[in-house]
Amino acid sequence: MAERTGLAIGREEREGAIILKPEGDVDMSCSPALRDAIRRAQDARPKRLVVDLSAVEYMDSSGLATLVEAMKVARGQKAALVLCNMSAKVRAIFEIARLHHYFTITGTVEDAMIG
Amino acid sequence: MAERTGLAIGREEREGAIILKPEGDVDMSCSPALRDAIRRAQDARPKRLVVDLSAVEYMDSSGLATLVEAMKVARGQKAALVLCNMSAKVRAIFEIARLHHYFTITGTVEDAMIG
Amino acid sequence: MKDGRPHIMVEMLSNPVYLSGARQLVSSVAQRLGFDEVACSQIALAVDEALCNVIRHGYDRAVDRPIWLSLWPVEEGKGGLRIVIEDEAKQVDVDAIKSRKLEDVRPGGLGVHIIREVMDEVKYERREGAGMRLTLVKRVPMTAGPKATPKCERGCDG
Amino acid sequence: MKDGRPHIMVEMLSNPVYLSGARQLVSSVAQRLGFDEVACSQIALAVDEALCNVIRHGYDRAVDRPIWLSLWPVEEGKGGLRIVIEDEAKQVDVDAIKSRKLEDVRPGGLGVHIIREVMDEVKYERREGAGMRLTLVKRVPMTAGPKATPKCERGCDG
Ligand SMILES: Nc1ncnc2c1ncn2[C@@H]1O[C@H](COP(=O)(O)OP(=O)(O)O)[C@@H](O)[C@H]1O
Ligand SMILES: Nc1ncnc2c1ncn2[C@@H]1O[C@H](COP(=O)(O)OP(=O)(O)O)[C@@H](O)[C@H]1O
Repeated sequence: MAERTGLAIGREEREGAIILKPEGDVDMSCSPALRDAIRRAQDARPKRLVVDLSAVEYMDSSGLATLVEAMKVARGQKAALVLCNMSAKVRAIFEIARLHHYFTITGTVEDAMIG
Repeated sequence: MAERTGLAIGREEREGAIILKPEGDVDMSCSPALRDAIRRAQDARPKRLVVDLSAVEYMDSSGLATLVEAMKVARGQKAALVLCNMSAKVRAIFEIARLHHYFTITGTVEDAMIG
Repeated sequence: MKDGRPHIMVEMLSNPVYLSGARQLVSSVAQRLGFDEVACSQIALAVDEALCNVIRHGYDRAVDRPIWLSLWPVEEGKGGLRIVIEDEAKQVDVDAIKSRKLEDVRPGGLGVHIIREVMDEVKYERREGAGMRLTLVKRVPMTAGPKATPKCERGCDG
Repeated sequence: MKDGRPHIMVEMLSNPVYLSGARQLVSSVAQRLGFDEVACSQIALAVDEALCNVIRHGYDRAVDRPIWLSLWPVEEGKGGLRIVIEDEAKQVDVDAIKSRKLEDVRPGGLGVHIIREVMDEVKYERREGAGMRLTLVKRVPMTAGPKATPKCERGCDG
């Protein structure tokens, strides 16, 4: 079947940090693409990984699971994982799952670089 | 069945003109609400009726039919009917229906007040 | 059907309230099959017009009759979407389902024109027994980006 | 079913590619039934989680099995939406479908919690013969705006 994965993932390096920017819905069909991208980023052992969620309008529990997994890896690496630019809808999903205190969540990418 | 009509219609009078601003999808289930509002506005015989489409993301042929009907009434009244603030998607629908030259279409409400 | 079971089949009441749901479904599926945003919204428009015609002309605006909307991905080329809309409304002469001249502008009479303008293939036919069937095909333009690898055939596990 | 024929019934393949279509359909229908934007997106999330669980746990990620998603408006009070999700996957002990403790954070194990958190009623049962059935109900909060007059029962003619 010809189809889009529905998720493009931008990548940028800045001051020793890697910034990933997924664009689209992070659901069961697309979270593997996000997980691949995060894994490749973490393999480079950056001291900071920022996931910019400004272009994510929807996330389900498979997206949350991907981020929880990434957080565990980051802690093992003693590296920072910071989420930023979350829409109100996506934030509501973190709250329903009681994960809004588990993650470091900042408003902007700039805050995420120091947060 | 409890349901929203899916179309709220704002109304404003300014310098002898009536400005209507439908908000939502103008499809078969909602175009009657737009038609009612336009009729009531035209009953007041304004010299100018402006339909601000900035909050309309979708329109089907029932919406087009409603506007064509309104244009015929306006011409009968020797009044101006001006459409403004059309999104690219809605404009594409007017083009498919070959109606983009039939109507007076302006960018902003301000232009519509003099156009 | 030609390609076996539809990937998605919707049985819906002929109530215009549900048109927006049908549009959103079709538009989302089209997006995942590789159509760009403008194409998705135009395919949804064509489906909307076809459903409106079934409600208006087929069922005389009765809101409690069934309409079936089936979707298949098209495999050839860059792929695409095949859509079949069926009803059990009155059967009409297929040649009577046609667009009017657009030059004399008047309210109405635009639905069939829009459907033909947007879709690559449009075929009306009578169903065996009762009702009409409309088959619509839209292909992803050859100028679109590369055919993406389907995520879930590589094994998805999110 | 209790309220007769569903207003919308979708038969879809168990392919995650079609989850977005199902979400958009449900969200649009919920909007037309009077739910606000946040509620619409949360109902769509609950349905998404339930469909993912059928695909993952019921069908072991097979992408070509059927799932049925049916929608009814709820008439009482300010109205609402009743959703039934059915499969012909393996039958499991209803008591085994439950959320884990959320305190020990780990990937996964959030779907059932999300569904219960979002919806007003959640009932799992075994279907006669094969598969499972999940019934979900969400009511429009009594604090919502006035119950709107259905456009199309007043006769629509757009
Ligand atoms: N599903 C249908 N069943 C029966 N007749 C149809 C159907 N769709 C279209 N038609 C016929 O084709 C004509 C043109 O349709 P259309 O271009 O949508 O304009 P309109 O619906 O405004 O008349 C209709 O007037 C009707 O006679
Ligand atoms: N549709 C289903 N069919 C069979 N088992 C299910 C279904 N939905 C949920 N379950 C069971 O309930 C458990 C909890 O599900 P959930 O909270 O979604 O977390 P997860 O899917 O990540 O395990 C699953 O591990 C599974 O055992």
